Amino acid sequence: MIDSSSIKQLAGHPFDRRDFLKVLGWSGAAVALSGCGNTSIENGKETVVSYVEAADYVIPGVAVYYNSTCAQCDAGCNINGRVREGRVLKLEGNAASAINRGKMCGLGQAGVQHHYNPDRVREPLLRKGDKGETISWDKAYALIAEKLNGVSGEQVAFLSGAVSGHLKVLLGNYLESLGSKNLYVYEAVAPAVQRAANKKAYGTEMPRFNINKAKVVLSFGADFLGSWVSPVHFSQQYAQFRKGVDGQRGVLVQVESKMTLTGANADRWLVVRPGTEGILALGIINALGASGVTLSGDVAAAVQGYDKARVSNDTGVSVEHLDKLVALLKERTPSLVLAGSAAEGYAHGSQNAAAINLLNQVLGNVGKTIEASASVPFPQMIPAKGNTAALKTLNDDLAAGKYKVLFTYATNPVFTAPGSMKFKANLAKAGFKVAFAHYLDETALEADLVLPLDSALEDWGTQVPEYMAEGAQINIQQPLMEKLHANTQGMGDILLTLVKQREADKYKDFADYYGYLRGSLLTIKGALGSGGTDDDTFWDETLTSGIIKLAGSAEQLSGNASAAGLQLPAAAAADAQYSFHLIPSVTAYLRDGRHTNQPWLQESPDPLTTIVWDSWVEIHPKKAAELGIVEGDVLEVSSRTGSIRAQAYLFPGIHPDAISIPLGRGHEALGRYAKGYGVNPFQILDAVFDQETGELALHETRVKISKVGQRIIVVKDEGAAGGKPEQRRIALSKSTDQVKLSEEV
Amino acid sequence: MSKRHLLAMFSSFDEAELVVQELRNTSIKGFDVNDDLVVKSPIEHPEVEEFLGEKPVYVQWFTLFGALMGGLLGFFLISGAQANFFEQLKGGKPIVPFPPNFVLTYEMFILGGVYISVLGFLICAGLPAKRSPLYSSSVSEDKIAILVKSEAGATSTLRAIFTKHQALEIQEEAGK
Amino acid sequence: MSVSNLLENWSQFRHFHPVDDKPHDPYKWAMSIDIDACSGCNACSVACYAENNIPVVGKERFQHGQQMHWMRIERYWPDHDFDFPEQGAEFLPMMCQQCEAAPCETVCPVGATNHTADGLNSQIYNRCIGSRYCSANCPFKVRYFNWYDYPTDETVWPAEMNRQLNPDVSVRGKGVMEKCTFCVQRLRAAEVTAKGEGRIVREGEVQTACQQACPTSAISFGNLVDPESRVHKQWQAQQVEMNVDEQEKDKEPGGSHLRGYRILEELRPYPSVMYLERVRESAI
Amino acid sequence: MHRFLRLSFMLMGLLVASGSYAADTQKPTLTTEDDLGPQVTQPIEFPHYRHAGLKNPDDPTNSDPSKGGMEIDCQYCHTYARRSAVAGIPPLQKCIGCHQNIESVRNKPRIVELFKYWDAKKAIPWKKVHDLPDFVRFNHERHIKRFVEQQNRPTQEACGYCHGDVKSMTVARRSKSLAMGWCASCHEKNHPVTAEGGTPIGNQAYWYKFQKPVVASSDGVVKAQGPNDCWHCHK
Amino acid sequence: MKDIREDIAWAKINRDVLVSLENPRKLYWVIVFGALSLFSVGLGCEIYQYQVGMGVANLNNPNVWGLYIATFIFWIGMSHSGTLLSAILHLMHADWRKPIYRFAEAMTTFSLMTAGLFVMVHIGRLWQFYYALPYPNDRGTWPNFQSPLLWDAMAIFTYLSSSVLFLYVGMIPDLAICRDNLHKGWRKKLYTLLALGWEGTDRQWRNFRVTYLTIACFLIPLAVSVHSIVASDFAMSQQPGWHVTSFPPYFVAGALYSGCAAIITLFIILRYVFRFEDYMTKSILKKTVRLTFAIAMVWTYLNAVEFAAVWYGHDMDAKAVLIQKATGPFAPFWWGMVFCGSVVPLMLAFKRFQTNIPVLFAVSLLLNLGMWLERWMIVAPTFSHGYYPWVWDNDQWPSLIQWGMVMGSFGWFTLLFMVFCKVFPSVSMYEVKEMVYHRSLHLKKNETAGQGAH
Repeated sequence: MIDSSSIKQLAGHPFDRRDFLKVLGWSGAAVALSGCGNTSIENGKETVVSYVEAADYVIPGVAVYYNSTCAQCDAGCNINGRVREGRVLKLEGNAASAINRGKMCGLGQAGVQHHYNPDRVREPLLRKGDKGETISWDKAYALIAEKLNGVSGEQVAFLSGAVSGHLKVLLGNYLESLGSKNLYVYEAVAPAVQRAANKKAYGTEMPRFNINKAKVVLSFGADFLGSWVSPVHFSQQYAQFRKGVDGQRGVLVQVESKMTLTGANADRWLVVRPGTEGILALGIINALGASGVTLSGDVAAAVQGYDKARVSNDTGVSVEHLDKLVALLKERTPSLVLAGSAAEGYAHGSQNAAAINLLNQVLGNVGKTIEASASVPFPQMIPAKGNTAALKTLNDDLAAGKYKVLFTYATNPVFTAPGSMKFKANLAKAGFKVAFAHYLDETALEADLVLPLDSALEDWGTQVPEYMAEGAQINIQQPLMEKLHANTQGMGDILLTLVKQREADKYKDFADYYGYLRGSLLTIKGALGSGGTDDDTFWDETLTSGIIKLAGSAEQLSGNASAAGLQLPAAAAADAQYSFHLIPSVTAYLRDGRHTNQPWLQESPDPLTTIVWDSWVEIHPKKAAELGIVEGDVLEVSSRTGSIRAQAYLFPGIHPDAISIPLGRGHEALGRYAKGYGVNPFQILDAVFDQETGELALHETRVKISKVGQRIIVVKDEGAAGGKPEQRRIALSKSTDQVKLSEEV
Repeated sequence: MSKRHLLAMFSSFDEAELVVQELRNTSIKGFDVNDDLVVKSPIEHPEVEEFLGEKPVYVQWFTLFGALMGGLLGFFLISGAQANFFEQLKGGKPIVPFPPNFVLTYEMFILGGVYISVLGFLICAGLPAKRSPLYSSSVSEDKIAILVKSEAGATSTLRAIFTKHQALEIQEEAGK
Repeated sequence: MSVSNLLENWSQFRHFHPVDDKPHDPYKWAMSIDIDACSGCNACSVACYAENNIPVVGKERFQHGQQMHWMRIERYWPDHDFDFPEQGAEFLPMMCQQCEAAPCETVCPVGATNHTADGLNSQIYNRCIGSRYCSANCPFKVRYFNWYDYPTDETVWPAEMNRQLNPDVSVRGKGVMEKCTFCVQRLRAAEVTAKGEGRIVREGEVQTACQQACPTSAISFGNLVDPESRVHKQWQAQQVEMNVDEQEKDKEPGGSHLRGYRILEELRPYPSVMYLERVRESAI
Repeated sequence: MHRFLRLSFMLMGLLVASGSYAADTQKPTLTTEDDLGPQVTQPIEFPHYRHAGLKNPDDPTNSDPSKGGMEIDCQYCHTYARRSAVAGIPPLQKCIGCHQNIESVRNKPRIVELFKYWDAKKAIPWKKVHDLPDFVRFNHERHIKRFVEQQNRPTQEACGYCHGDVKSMTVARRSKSLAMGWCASCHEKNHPVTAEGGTPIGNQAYWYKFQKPVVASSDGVVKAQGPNDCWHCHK
Repeated sequence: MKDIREDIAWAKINRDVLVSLENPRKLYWVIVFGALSLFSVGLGCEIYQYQVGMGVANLNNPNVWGLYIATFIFWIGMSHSGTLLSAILHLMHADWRKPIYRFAEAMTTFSLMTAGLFVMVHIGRLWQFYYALPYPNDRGTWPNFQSPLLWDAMAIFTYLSSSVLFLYVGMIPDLAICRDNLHKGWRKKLYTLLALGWEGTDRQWRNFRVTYLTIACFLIPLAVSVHSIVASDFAMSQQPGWHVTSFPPYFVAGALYSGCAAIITLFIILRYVFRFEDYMTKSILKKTVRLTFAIAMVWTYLNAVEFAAVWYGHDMDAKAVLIQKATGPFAPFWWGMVFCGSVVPLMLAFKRFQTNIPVLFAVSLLLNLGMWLERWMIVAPTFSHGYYPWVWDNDQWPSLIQWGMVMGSFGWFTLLFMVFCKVFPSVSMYEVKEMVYHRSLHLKKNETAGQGAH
């Protein structure tokens, strides 16, 4: 019963995946507090479970740690799973990882609750009217083959979430074998606009941001501590940044309309009128130019007219703050300017991002705090990055009745598509819908055939993170325990079976996905820098470390963003009927809502409001007072698309012209911990798209609010008194001129 | 020598007092005022004690003893337990802290005192007792009774005295 | 013989702790939390749920204030009037402070919570009868009571979910008090291993679950009496003493430039957790 | 009068006796006597006496293996005990490892049964003999370390403290009470607290048994009593 | 007005009181049935809570005690007046106590028994209750003697057993009367057994007098210690609003106060139900009422002193709790307490109300309500507004389970009391006789003196 991280036994042992993954007498942890010192055998637990054969390192009562990869989001953190008696107990960070360095966010740790979730699909289900009928895998595969029979490649589509590594390769191969090019990679809250803007500004979609090297970070709504790109990695950088270079503590300035977790940690949180981030960026450039920073001709031309008075007027940021900010940026270099989803969620989002990236250029940060990321030398394995433009295309095609067979995997568009798209109705027009699913989520419920997937903790895989922290790496995902349910299959195995249906000969050497993975990696062993080692050793080492670090070359970074074509609209005029901007907030743990059924996440208070298990409408206290709204008043929030109801929470960190509702809740399916909790703001999003990239403009929806007349208790951790420290010495604060950080340990 | 009991009932303490005085003044063979006479009354009446003469009461000694032992037992039980309990350090206080132990010792002091006093009462008052051979329920109502024990020969003398003082009723133990 | 024991060792029994006591040796577990580094992300709290078999109580019970998070992240707004929180929020991770002179310990009627030799405030579930006096007397309100029988509650640990339970930690039934233990199961394992090897636990050898998860490494944990440990160095550098109710540095006129402080230390519970004040840039 | 005095003396005696009893018996005395648990029927009746029992004393060469035991060390099969807090049960592999080479007993019914499990690759559903409540955590490793590795006691003696004289049993049976007082009675004894004993030096002796001064015995070994901290066993 | 008429024949006293033991009136059964129903409700609530967990009481993590502990203090407080009337007035030879002290003592005993129930129902693991008892066991464990809860347990145990003994010892002569006068089956046996063969001999009376006096002497400090120990549960803790030096006397005063109010209530009920008008005279009622008034003023003073001290002091946290009490969510109850506890008793100062039975009945109920509120206001606000601001004002309205058990406790108390009244004489016969006897002697003396003066 005794073990701990201190006696970690990183499994450096050959993987004979039979006996030791077996669940061994897990009764040890059950109900503890029966009577007094009763030492008779507990009823129902009379048997000791033993192994038939056991590897020498498998010792009952001592945990074994296996390295794998977190699949809860796309950041690709390397995890270290604690396994006891064949059960995975806890996910910890892999200290050797450049991405998370042994750290884990709550979302990642909740991976075990995804794995053990009672609401997972356990059998292949075939639609029979309104109900699902259990069928065997053989029948399911036969059915797919039957449905694909005589269907041309154009009539087949595959809708997937972000996917990388060998799974992506296999998926591509399968579609190729079908003759289809219709792979739609959809992620509801991906930084797609930013990728395009980065590509334009730096020549790469995802450069490396060195927060730790910056003295000032100016973030336009990039919630890098919460949900943006690779939060655990950025959190570590942030910690270093706070300690500072040479004891000079880094300064974080966050510009946004609704406070994010990052905003809550900022030295200065500047609230701006929604959508005017680009204007502010240009205003700063203009002011920098005025204070002596050399601006190139086109830049100077582009920022002309963005004088302080106008910018202050448009954005709502006071001139005094603007001056201080400019002085700070000028004085402390290098700095780093980040454009986050809040800046990009508008019809002119690309323009905002371009303006912000231009600021980096002007400040000379490119190459210092923005560096080229290492590239993976296997282009077929680099991630297929999700975006929302894909969904729009798919939706249009579906509406046109183009597809006879549609596969969905790792995405839940029925839940996350904006209400204005009427995706659910369009989906019904597809002929035969196959969903590869962990849960019966809203999309799986619409499918004709639901195929249950292994969880990430019982499946094989490789993953290439989109954001490379240091050098390039390929992450290994391996089973931490035996399958929980006999009738689930790994996505890789399913794709392999499917592709074998089409091209049996080509894949006959691979008995299963594990074989495929091992074979494929062994063939590129040389390219992975292990040419000399023999196959078994290479394989053992790979599985032991869980990470393949690649020598990979760095991409080229172009440092010549141009201001050409930069055309920012004037600050949006007030809409008389729909007077509020709706900011659908992406929270660190619930994101687009696919993990809402994990109770740890539901009960983990939202950091800023401390609300749990429910949705809420954030509104500024002054505005609320104006409208006679108090906490707990149920508000009807209506957009042109639809309306939802949720209770008000008075939140000072929001622009008075905006309200905010968190995404991720409001499921009608998914499972017992998700269904019926909160509301889904995706439902009321208007179909407004970014003019350049075609991405959904998440922040562009305008709403009006009205009181329903009902008042309920907001379920939150903060006391009714509102968490005011009341002059007690509880949470103390000092300013930088009062401390000597360099003297600290 | 056989002793016989005689019970006489009177309506007031005054009568009873006169009887006792007379009995004390008369010397009767086989009857001793101090040993063989019992006065029963429905209420606690201090005068009874006066005219019967001072008799010692030992209950207080029980009380003293009980209280002291209770206190001592309390203190040592508690301190001993604190000194031997597996896990003792609590709240930065000493293992054997005085204030709580005083409180508990005090309670045990009282507990011992009360318990042993009641015990002493039972012992001193001879309770529980069998009922004496002659008893009238009117004693529990409103009558004063004088129970005497004497040799058979003396009964008539006693009876005469009782009658003289207007005894309401005289019972005599049936002869054997 | 207890009476002879009592008399022979009288002076031992009359020791006040930690004032005139012998120091903890070889272990005194302590923590320091840099709330300037803390981003309020809740990873520690989830790690605590995972490590310590904490029940998820559900919406309705949470609404009734019956949540069980041993580690909670408190969010305070700065103490002055403002339209917008321009300096952000203040996040404070709060869990059992493992006080050296814990107010909860003296009041437990059955002695289910005591001070251990390695400086922890122990909570023995199987001894607890649930009088909740400890919680009543806790200034930090970090003790959590099992209002319901969570182990048998299907909504809390349904059939498969209970396989995640950590066998090193008891699963608490209804009617007992629980709280942060500094991951005592890990500490004890490390202590036992070290003992077998004839040494003391080395710095970094053992981590609490929250410390391990914390993405910004805001939490340091270790052996306060080990001069090699980071916690020891931090406490020393911040001039925070264990057994005082007001730090010398705080008596300086104009305050100190050191950030270390302990919450409610004026009540003299002598907490084992030192916090480092949040810092905000003065230039902007 | 004398009656009362006599009674008082009796009462006083009674109180003193009960008081001193109450004050002096908080700590259980060391109990080693047996407290037999229920007879457990195992799927295969494992003969501990044959494996661990003493060799035939009349025949030191032990030429006749059908007599007496084989004096196999407990740890030969129960290998987990020295490496883990829980002792576990040896894997079936362990049994087979030897028995596939012992042809002489290959056809004995129990061995036939054993091989049936092996051929089916099924674990033998052994029944628990010793079980502690879930809130009690006993560390086998620590005890083996102390007694067998550091103090060089015979394994059977060390295991026998809690498991009884297993070598004389067929199927093991719980023979000690394993209740808390029973455990504590052993920990009441003085243990050496020196570095050689594997225990770090420090004030631990003081903390271990708060009220007892450290006993320096004649051989100079500093001793104190076992951990008196609930959190060692209950967590 | 006389405390009692001198001309009541001793035999009539016996008759009157004994009649109350038999042939209950219909009203009696109605009350018993009502009490039983209330008690069943409480019992049902407890069974449900035991099965499901303490959460059904709607307690939460800062607010861990709720009404249970508040009502516990209320009942403990209620018990004190029995001792006051019985022991203190006995020592002071105030013989007007004699007709009413018996039921007051019974009240003491039963309210202690009721209070004990609350300690039980509030325990999270009732089935492990014995862990709190000091008994030698093989595990070598002991309860924590430093805990005020343990002092409480010890004090209550001492108080309860001593009160029962005091009640019983004082009742022995009356039990003998019952034995002699009642001739029906179980009663006869019970009284014979309990009377211990009492015959009223001089030896018995002599020892009886000393013993009774001794126990009375012990009971007074005991009663004070019990309630100050209950106060220690709070005052010994560190919490703002509880850590108050004046708590022990304040609690004792509150206890006497609520007890006196309860005595007035029961006095009126008994007087009416059992037709004890001859014994429970208005004169005695008036004395009781005046006593109550005096104590009410003491309580008011101590209350004011407590608030003043907090207000005047520099303890901001305690001050915050006080402000919270007066203005926060508890304000209606707090002001209700002030009204019922300090304003209503002012009525008792008026002579015409001192014997007005309907008014007194209503007032006594209000006083009791006020005192119950007082206990709640001691317990709850500190939980909801303690040292730590994060959990502030997370107040929990007690669930029906809690209220059910509070109601149940009144049922339980009434039930015990009603049974007592039918089984044991609720007026001390022998002492009323003494009272009548002494009065008549006194009268005679006065007469002779008067004649002499002529």
